[in-house]
Parts: sequence; C-alpha cells; structure tokens
Amino acid sequence: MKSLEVHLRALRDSGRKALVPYLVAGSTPDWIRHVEAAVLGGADAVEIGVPFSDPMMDGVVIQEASQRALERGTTLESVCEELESLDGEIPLIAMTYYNLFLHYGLERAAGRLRQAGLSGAIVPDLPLEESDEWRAACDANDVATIYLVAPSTPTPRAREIVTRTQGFAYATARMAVTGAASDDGEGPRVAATLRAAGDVPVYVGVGITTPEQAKRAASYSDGVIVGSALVKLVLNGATTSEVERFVGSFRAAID
Amino acid sequence: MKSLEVHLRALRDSGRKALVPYLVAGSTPDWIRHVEAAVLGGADAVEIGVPFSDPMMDGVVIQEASQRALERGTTLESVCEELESLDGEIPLIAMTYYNLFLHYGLERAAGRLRQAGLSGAIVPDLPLEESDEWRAACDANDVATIYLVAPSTPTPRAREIVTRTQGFAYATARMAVTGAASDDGEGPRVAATLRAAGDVPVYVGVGITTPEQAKRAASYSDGVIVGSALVKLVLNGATTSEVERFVGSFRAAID
Amino acid sequence: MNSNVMGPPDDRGRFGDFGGRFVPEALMPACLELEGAFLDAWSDPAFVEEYRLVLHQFAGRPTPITPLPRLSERLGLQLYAKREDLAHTGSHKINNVIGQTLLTVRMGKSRVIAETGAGQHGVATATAAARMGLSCTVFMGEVDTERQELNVFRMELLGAKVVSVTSGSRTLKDAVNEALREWVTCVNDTHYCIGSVMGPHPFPWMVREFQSIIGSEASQQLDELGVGAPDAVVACVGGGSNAAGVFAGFANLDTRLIGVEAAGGAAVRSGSPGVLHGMRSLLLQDEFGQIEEAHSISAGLDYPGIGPEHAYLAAAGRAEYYAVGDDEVIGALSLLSVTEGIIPALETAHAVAWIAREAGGLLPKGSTVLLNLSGRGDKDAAQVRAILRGEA
Amino acid sequence: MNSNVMGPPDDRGRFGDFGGRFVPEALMPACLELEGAFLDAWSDPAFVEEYRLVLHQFAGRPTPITPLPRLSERLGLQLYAKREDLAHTGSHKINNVIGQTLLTVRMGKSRVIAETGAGQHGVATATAAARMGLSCTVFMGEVDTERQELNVFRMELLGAKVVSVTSGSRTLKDAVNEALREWVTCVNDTHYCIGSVMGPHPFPWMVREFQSIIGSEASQQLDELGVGAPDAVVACVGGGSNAAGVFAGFANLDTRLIGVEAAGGAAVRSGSPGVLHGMRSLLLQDEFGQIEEAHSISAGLDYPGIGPEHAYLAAAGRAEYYAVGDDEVIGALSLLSVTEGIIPALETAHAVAWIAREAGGLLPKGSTVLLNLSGRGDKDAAQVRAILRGEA
Ligand SMILES: Cc1ncc(COP(=O)(O)O)c(C=O)c1O
Ligand SMILES: Cc1ncc(COP(=O)(O)O)c(C=O)c1O
Repeated sequence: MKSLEVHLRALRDSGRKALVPYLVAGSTPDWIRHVEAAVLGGADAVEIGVPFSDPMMDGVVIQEASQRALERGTTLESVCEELESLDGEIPLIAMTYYNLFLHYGLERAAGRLRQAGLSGAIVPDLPLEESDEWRAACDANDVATIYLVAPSTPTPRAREIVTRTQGFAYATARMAVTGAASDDGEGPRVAATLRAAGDVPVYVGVGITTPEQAKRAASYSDGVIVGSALVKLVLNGATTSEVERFVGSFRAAID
Repeated sequence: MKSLEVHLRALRDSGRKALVPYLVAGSTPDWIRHVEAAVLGGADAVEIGVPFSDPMMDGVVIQEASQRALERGTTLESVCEELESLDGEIPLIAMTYYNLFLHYGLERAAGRLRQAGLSGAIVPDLPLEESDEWRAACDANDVATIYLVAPSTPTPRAREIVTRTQGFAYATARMAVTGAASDDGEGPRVAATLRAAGDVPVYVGVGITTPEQAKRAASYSDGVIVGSALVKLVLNGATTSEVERFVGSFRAAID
Repeated sequence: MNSNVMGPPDDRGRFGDFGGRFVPEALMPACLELEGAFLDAWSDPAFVEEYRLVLHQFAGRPTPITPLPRLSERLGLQLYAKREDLAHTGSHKINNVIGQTLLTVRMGKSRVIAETGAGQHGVATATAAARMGLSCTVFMGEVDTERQELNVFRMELLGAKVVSVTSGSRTLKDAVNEALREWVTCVNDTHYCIGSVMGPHPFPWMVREFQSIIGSEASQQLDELGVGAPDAVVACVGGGSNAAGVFAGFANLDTRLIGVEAAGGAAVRSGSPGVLHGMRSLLLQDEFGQIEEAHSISAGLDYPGIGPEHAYLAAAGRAEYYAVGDDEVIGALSLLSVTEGIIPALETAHAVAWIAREAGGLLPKGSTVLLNLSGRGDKDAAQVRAILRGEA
Repeated sequence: MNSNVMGPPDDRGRFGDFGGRFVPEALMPACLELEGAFLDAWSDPAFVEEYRLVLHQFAGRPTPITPLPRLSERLGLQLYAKREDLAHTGSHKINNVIGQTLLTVRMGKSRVIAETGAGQHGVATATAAARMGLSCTVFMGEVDTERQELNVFRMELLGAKVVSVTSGSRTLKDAVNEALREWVTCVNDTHYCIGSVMGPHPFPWMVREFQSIIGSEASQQLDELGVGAPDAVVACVGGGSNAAGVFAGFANLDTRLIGVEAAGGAAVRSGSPGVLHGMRSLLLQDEFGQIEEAHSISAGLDYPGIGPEHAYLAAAGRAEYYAVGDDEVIGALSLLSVTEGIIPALETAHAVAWIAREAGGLLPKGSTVLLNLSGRGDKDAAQVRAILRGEA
C-alpha cells in the first residue's frame, strides 16, 4: 500500500474528515505561499494542479489559472523544483493531464513527483483502461494513482475502480467539468456506491463551493476536495491570509 | 418606289455624293436647331435617332446621347411632334430599335413617322427575315425600309438585301457597333458587293469620323453617313454654328 | 395533353408568336451558323455522348432527387427536390455552358463571351472555358461587379477576363447589350455563350435542349422512386432556363408546370410583348416601349424579360406563372434550410415560397410536387444575413 | 501488401501504438455505448442501407471521378480527381456527419454537438442535424467565429446554435476541448459528432468507416474507367478524415498512399507522440508537452494533431506524409482552377501543390495519380483574394 493511502486511511480511521484544497501551481508568483497557507488553514492534503495547455476536464476558472501559470513559464519541472523548497508535513497530490507525464517520460515523471514530495497523482484523462503503464511507473516510485468515478459510471465499473484506486477514490459529484455549483449534485449517490464497493477512503469533489456544501459532502464521504472556489479567490488576488481563512472556513464546517 | 428612294436616286444620278449626318433626337434641348444646322452645313438627308433604352448596335457615344435624351423625357411621339415644327425640305430618316415601333403599333408608327416628315426608317435589330410586318406598315405609309449589310453578310444574302432595301443600302464598314474609327475598314468591299448586286444607292456608314475618311468612302459609294463623330460634338456642347461648320467640312471633302 | 408541347421552334425560331431572331445584320450569319452547328451536333450521337460524359464526369450528373419529408409534413404535400444545387459551380447553369462550350470547340472557335448578373452564369462559363481550354470574357454591369466582387474574383481565378459594363443601368440587361456589341466585333473566332433560354434563335431552343437533361433525369428518377408523374413541377424563372429544363421532362405528361417569377421582374405577370436582346417575348417596359429595369432581391431573377418559349407556354395555357415578393423569399429560404438541411439560392427560394404559400391553396393538400432546386444559397449568405439584420 | 492494412483497431481502440481512449471517466460510458452502437449498426444491413440511401439521395453520392487532362499534360502525369467538392455542403465532411447523425437517432438521442474550425464541419453537422430533426450546438473558437462570420450565419440558418469559445487559443483545438466539456454535461441525450478521424475510440475508426465510401467508390470507378489501381493516391491531411476515407479503398492494393500536411500543422513531419483529445497520436508540442497551436493558411488543416491511424500508417511505412508551405498553396489553387475549371478548397490545394511540386520527382513522370478533391474553394475566395492582393 502506498504511503499516501496509509496516511489517508489512518486519517479516516481517526474520525477526521479530510479537506483537500486544490491550487494551480504557478498561477501566481506566490503560489507556494498559498500552499503553505492552505496547510495552515487546515488542509489534510493539497492537490497541486500542474498547468496544461488543454485542460479538457476543467471549467473556466481553472482554465484561466492554468493559462496564467503557463504564461508565467510554469512547467512540470519548475513545479517540482518549487515544491522541493517546501518543508511540508502533509501529503501533496499532483493533478494534471497525461501528456505532460508522457512527454516527460512516465518513469522519470513518477520519480520526479516523489522526489518533489508529491505522493499521489490524479490524471483525469487517464481512465482505468489506459493507465497500466502509468500505474506501473507510479508503483515503482510510491506515488498513488487516484481514479475518478463519475455519476455516469455504472456500478460494476465503479466497483472495479474502487479496487484499483490508491489513496482515495475521487467521487465527482456531477456530470460537469470543474467549477462552481450550488447543490450536492449526485455526490451522495456516487459516494454511497463507492463506499459500498470497498474500503478505500472516498472523497467528494467538483462543484464544492461553500463550507455548507462541504459540510454536507463530508457527512456522506470521507473527505472533500475544494477546487475552483479556491482558485477563483487566488485569481482575484487573494493574500496568503485570505487563503488561510478561506480554507479554515471549510475546516470549521466539516469538523 | 418610295419617295425617299426617288429622291436619293435622283441625287445620285445628279452626280452628287450624299451626306447623311446622324443626330440623336432629344439629346440636347436644341436638337432641332442642330438638325437645321446640319442641313445648312450641306446635309442631303438627316438620320434622326429616336432614343431607346437598349441600343444594342450603338457604341458609347450614341448610348450616352440616347440616355441623355431619355432622361429629358424624349419619346417617339415627342420626337415626331418636334420634327413637325421643322420646315424642312430635305429627307429625314428615322433610326431606332424595333421595340419602339412595335409598342407604338406598327401601322400607327409608320403613319406617325410619315406625318412628322420622316420618309425612311433604319431598324438595326430588324433583319430581313423579321421585317415583313414592319415593311408592310411602311409600304402603306410611304416610309422607306432601309436595310443594313455587314462585312459578315455573305454575297448571296447581300444581293437579296439589295433587292429589298428601299432608299439606299446601308453598307456598314466594319464589324463593330457605331463609334469612331480611323481606317476604311471593310467599307470598300461591302460597298462594291452591294453596287454590283443592284441599282439602289449605296451609302457607307459606321466609323466615318473625319472628312478625309468620308472623302475616301464617297469615292467608292454613293454617300456617307456620319454618326458618332457628330453626336460626340453635340454631347460636348456644340453650338449650332459648330454643327454647321462640322457638317460643312464633310460636305467640302466629298464634293 | 398535346403529344409534343415542347418541341422545336418553327423554322424562323418561333414558339407560337414568340422568339425569332431580332439581331443586327452583322450577327445574322453567326446565328445561322450556330443554328446549323447545333442541329448537326445535337443529332450526332458522338456529340451527345460527349456532352453527357462531361456532365457526368465533370459536373456531377445525374443530380439526385431528394425527398423532403419534414417540409412535406409541414405543408401537407409530397415534396421532392431535383438537386441542381449539387451540380458543379452550384447551379443548373453548368449544364448549358458545357453544351455551348463543347459546341464552340466543334465550331472551331477559340473563345467565348458571356453576360452575367450576379455572377453565376459568368462563373459557370469561366469554368467550362477553363475545362475546354477556351479563352473567356465575361460582361458584368458595374453595379454588379461592385456588389459581387467575389464572383469577379472567381472568374478571374478561372482565367476569365471580366469587363465591367458602364452603360445604361449598369446591370444584367446592359451586360447582355455589351456582350452582343462585343460579339459583333469577333464573331469569327468567338461564340456568345448566353446564360438562359433567351436571345435570338437558336439560343432559346438550344439552351432549353442543353437544360432538358434536368427534366429527363427527374422524370426517370421519379419513376424509379415509384412516384411517377408528379402533380406539379415548380421552378423559379429568371430568363427561364432551369424552368424550361425541368418542364421539358414533364410537358407531355399530365403534370402542372409552374414558373415562379420575382414580383419585381415578373415578365409574364406584369410584362407585355416586345423585342429585346434578339427575341420577341414578354418584357417589362414603360408606356413608350422603353425597357424597364427589373428589381428583385435575387440577382438571378433580375431580368426584365423571359425566354420566348415561356411566353408561348403561358399564352398556350400549358404552364402557369406566378409571382412572389421579396418579403416572402427570406422566410422560404430559412424554412427549407431548417427543415431539410438545404440552403437554397435566393432564386430557388422563390419557388419554395410559392409552394409554401399555395400548399392547400393552388396546390391541393396531398399533391405530389417536384421542386427544381436550381442552386445553392452559399452565394447569398452575406446578403441574406444583411437583410435579416436589417442592414439591407 | 498486408491483406488488411486498414482493418479495425484492436479492442482497446489502438492502431499499433496509437489511438486508445484517453477521456475523463464521465465520458467512458458514452464512449463504450457508442462503440457498441456503432458495431451493432455497422453490421446491420438496414442501417448501412439507410446510410447509403441518405448519402445518395441527399448528399449526391456517388461523387464522380474527373479526369484532369489539361493538368495531366502540364505535369506529365495521369491525373484523376475524386470530387468530394460536389458533395452536399461542399466537402467530404457530409459523409461522416450523415453516418453519425443516423447513429444518434438510432441511439435514441435527440441532440448533437460538434466542434468546428473554419466552419465546414459545423455547417455539415448543422445540415445533417436539420435533415434528421436533431437539435445542434456547434463550438467554434472566438477567433474563428470572427473570421468566419458567414459560416456562423449558415449554421444558424440551418437551426444550429453556435457557441463562441473564448478559452485557450480560441481556435479549433479549444473548440474540441469545449465540446468535450459540454459533452460531459449531457451525454445522456447528446452525441458528440466529431469532425475527423480523431478523438477517443471509437471515433477515429468510426469516422474512417463513414468516410471510406470515398475510397470504395473511387477504386470501383477507376476500375470502370479502365484505369485500375493508381500508382498513388494523394490527399490533404488535417485531422485526416478525407485521407483515411480515400486510403481505405486502396490500402490493400499496390498503391502509394500519400498524405499532405500543412507545413505549419504537420503532425507527422514535425510532431511527436502524445495524448490529446482522447487519443494517443502524433502532436505538435513544445519541449514540455504543452500542445502548440498549428498555423496554416487553411483553417481546415489548422490542427496540431492527426488521427491515430495515420500515425500508425506512417510508423508502419504504409503511407507517406509530406508537408507543403503556405507559399505553395495559392499557386496550386490557381493552377487547378485555370487548367481544369475547378477551384479547390485551400485544404485540397495542399495536395495539388504537392503533386505539382513532385511531378517528375517523388511522383515519376507518367504515374497514374488520384487526387482526393476534398472540397470546393468557394469558402476561401475572400481569403485568397486578400492574399493575392497582399492584404493578408
Ligand atoms: C440558382 C439560380 N436559379 C435560377 C436562376 C434564374 O435563371 P433561369 O431562369 O435561366 O433558370 C439563376 C440565375 O442566375 C440562378 O443562379
Ligand atoms: C475541404 C477540406 N478538406 C480537408 C479538410 C481537413 O480535414 P480532414 O483531414 O479530416 O479531411 C477540411 C477540414 O475542414 C476541409 O474542409
């Protein structure tokens, strides 16, 4: 079992709901400070988006952040370098599109992630069927391969994903790309399916915009991922303390 | 035999080369004065162009004059009315397109021409084959039907035209619509064919621009028609005495 | 029905009272030569075979018959379309120019001239001329060269010379005048490739013959589809070539032949007999016999006359002619686009508009109707857009 | 030759190393459903029959093979053109959209979405959707909606909604991203009608199958003409659908298959393996794996990738791929126009340019060559004119 999963299972078993804020690496010059602020705010893990030119699974907010990051010259390598400077205790999880890893070389990429302190990776355009090579590379480097499950995923398939995912199973709450939403969507149903299918922690993401939503999501899952809402704050020029306060408000809601 | 033909044969037999200037009726307010001036300048007959919207056989100069005349409200009727005021001695010949006569009514049109003192008519879009009805109307009104012969007309056909034309045979000197030219074109050949084919006077027209050309044309024919060169003068705002002088210069050349 | 309603004209080129050959003497020999050459070619199986082969291999014939199920349902009719819009260059015009350019080559001439309004016939002629290796000059009113710059460019791309005509109203009828004037100067080596069933004999007849492939294909195709003779065939009418072409396939059947004119160019509905451009036909003219300009939303119907055979068919009661106003045309164009996925030319949209208007009226519910879809609307997109936005 | 070079992909949707299905989990069920539905339909004679009937009656198939005698003589080759420019909407794109919209109806879905660059595929999709009574939304980069306003209008006339995409480079690749994003939200009732042999399995294979009618018609037609298997088949390559369609008819013969890319979008010549838009293929990308924008004079070739089957055919050495620069294209467009009376699309002109350049070079004198004339140039007239006048 990957160290990430060991960690996250222990967290769950301790009765604490996991809070995983998402930030786009490089979207502002002080993004590393934001990562730190998120941790100070109470994050249990941070999802680090590595910007890609064609973020097919992302809505306008993350697209915009990715584009700013690319314009600032952000690369997989630069992200890893900057993260190395971080003296973090909590897990970091990479989130990006497959082409960046493929181009870097799968083995090399997985090794580089680990070296930079990233112990898991979410690759939204890499479904189960296409992920053998990437998982092998991750396996060799103690990087957890985290899969998503969608509302459209049939139950048998969801079960299979649960047996394969490492660290946690990512329950997407709606049929939509990342972005703001105001309701729970299909989060309850998806999370329930996943929890029934296995023992791995189940986190809910996509569209969790307010502490109230997060609170509800945490009630039927093991953790929540807060993406676009936070990225939007950053795009609007948030200070580190604003980031910390924002994450803190989610922390307070789910505890 | 039509009175026009009687007149023109007599003219030829007297040894005088016929000079037939062409004017577009209505193209200027004082066009009737130009007709008089042409007579004073030595015309033996005047060709009166009745303006038509679509003068298919005419070049730019006569097109322009026709358009001005139409804009001034010129009609077949108005032309005939104005000509009635003219106290002329010499023959007037109408030149226009068939639709104006057809629309006026063929019988009625031929009668109106005669009444206005027009004793002949040239209809360039009415070839031999289509002209029976019009000729019948003209015959009933002592209006001569004048046919054109082109350089492209085969000799047998030219012979037939010569037997049918009344007043004179119109030898067009070139394969072109009316307008200026500098050489004799095929005038000599066409005129020779026509003269060999019968006894009717043969006049040469189309492209006779200078007294020198007219002189040469008169040497191998019985008369010349001077169209665009004169119309251009009028369009440029010629006074009646300029018209008279211009026609006079042709008179002098061919005598 | 008369057993040969759309036969050849008489030997003076007349269809009843209409037609004939009202041209300057200078052009008579060329018209006679052309008549002889056409007669000879059209009875020569090798020529007919070549004409058909070029239409097949180059122009994409046969064009299909498309059932129009959704529009049929909407209108309560059984509608079919003959798809001339799919022919090379986008309309039926290619049928005629291929016939005439082949004839040009056969007559040993090396050049064609043509008139054009919006540019459809000009582009078709330039196309066929390029294909046959003929040189080509197209006359186009200055007003039209300005509003149809892209078609001027297309003709030039195809190697044609485009002459902007500045005489008269500087539109289509003046382009015809100018082409005739030019033809006088070059009949020896040049053929005048006229664009519709108009002009002096033998043009109206010859162009109809070259276009009658539309009707002969269509009647056979409808038979094969099990539809048989339709109750009505509907075509728009400018000069009348697409209508004549499709009518020819049904004239001897029990089918109504319906021509739809633009209200502002309705020579049959609003014109009177007269002579223009070498023919006696129905013309728009003022009280003095001066030809009037036609005014239509669609450049291809902007002609003040109509082919003489149509004047005859109207007089003889064999075909019916109706007019459609500019205001009905855009709606009809949208209707066909959105129900059937075919954007018709503005010209064709007149026929569609009439069908839509008369479904259940002059066209009884349940009628089987063949629409001659004479051309595609791509050329009209900018104009229609401007109209819909209230910019034109 | 291998007896089934262009067979189906393996069960993971791979052609050799390329292809696959790199999509968000949310789209996996739709891709699997589509694969099943296509397999089922494509082996159902009734479906195949309907697909062929619509292509015949509505889209004008078969398109002809046109011998190009004057260009052949000029280049010292035996040239033939497969005339996809004569298909409804003016290019081969219609073959694919008719297949996909019929499948949409069969799957019980009521709506299609599509991406488009210059608008060709968007217009074709809007057309087929209108024909089938489906609602339709087309995603088009904002840069493209601005430079191709008329195509936006055409789609709207056909009843489609056009969404201007403001993300990324605001061109074709972003329109694909946006269509995929939209698809996630509406897979239940909506089919994503992709425009070329690209995207996740089964799209590259399905689109190739729908386009292979080009090649199967062409090989039969060349046989009927007595030409037999040509020495080479040449097609332009954007995503690669027209090329794949024509190649399919000749892949198992002794014919060279030649794809011509735009120099500024030459995924085979200048790209490297990567994953984009659901497929593993050759892509233009920078040293970090970020996708680069393609830049071509022709919007239809402005795509930074290529269909995975082409990547495979190139790797396997079965097909050859070459690039042609913008500077060669306009001359080639003129050349075909003036010698043969066919104005090709700028995309197609790349194939013409390559043939003209390599006649006597990579294409030995006397070779028999089939040009896939993928589309007509009407859409490009304004652009070509601006270029020739030095305005662009
Ligand atoms: C598509 C289309 N239909 C019809 C016409 C009208 O011509 P005709 O009446 O000769 O068919 C034109 C003329 O340009 C045209 O382009
Ligand atoms: C005429 C034409 N040819 C070729 C292409 C390129 O697409 P593909 O490579 O899929 O055939 C396009 C795309 O728009 C096109 O319009």
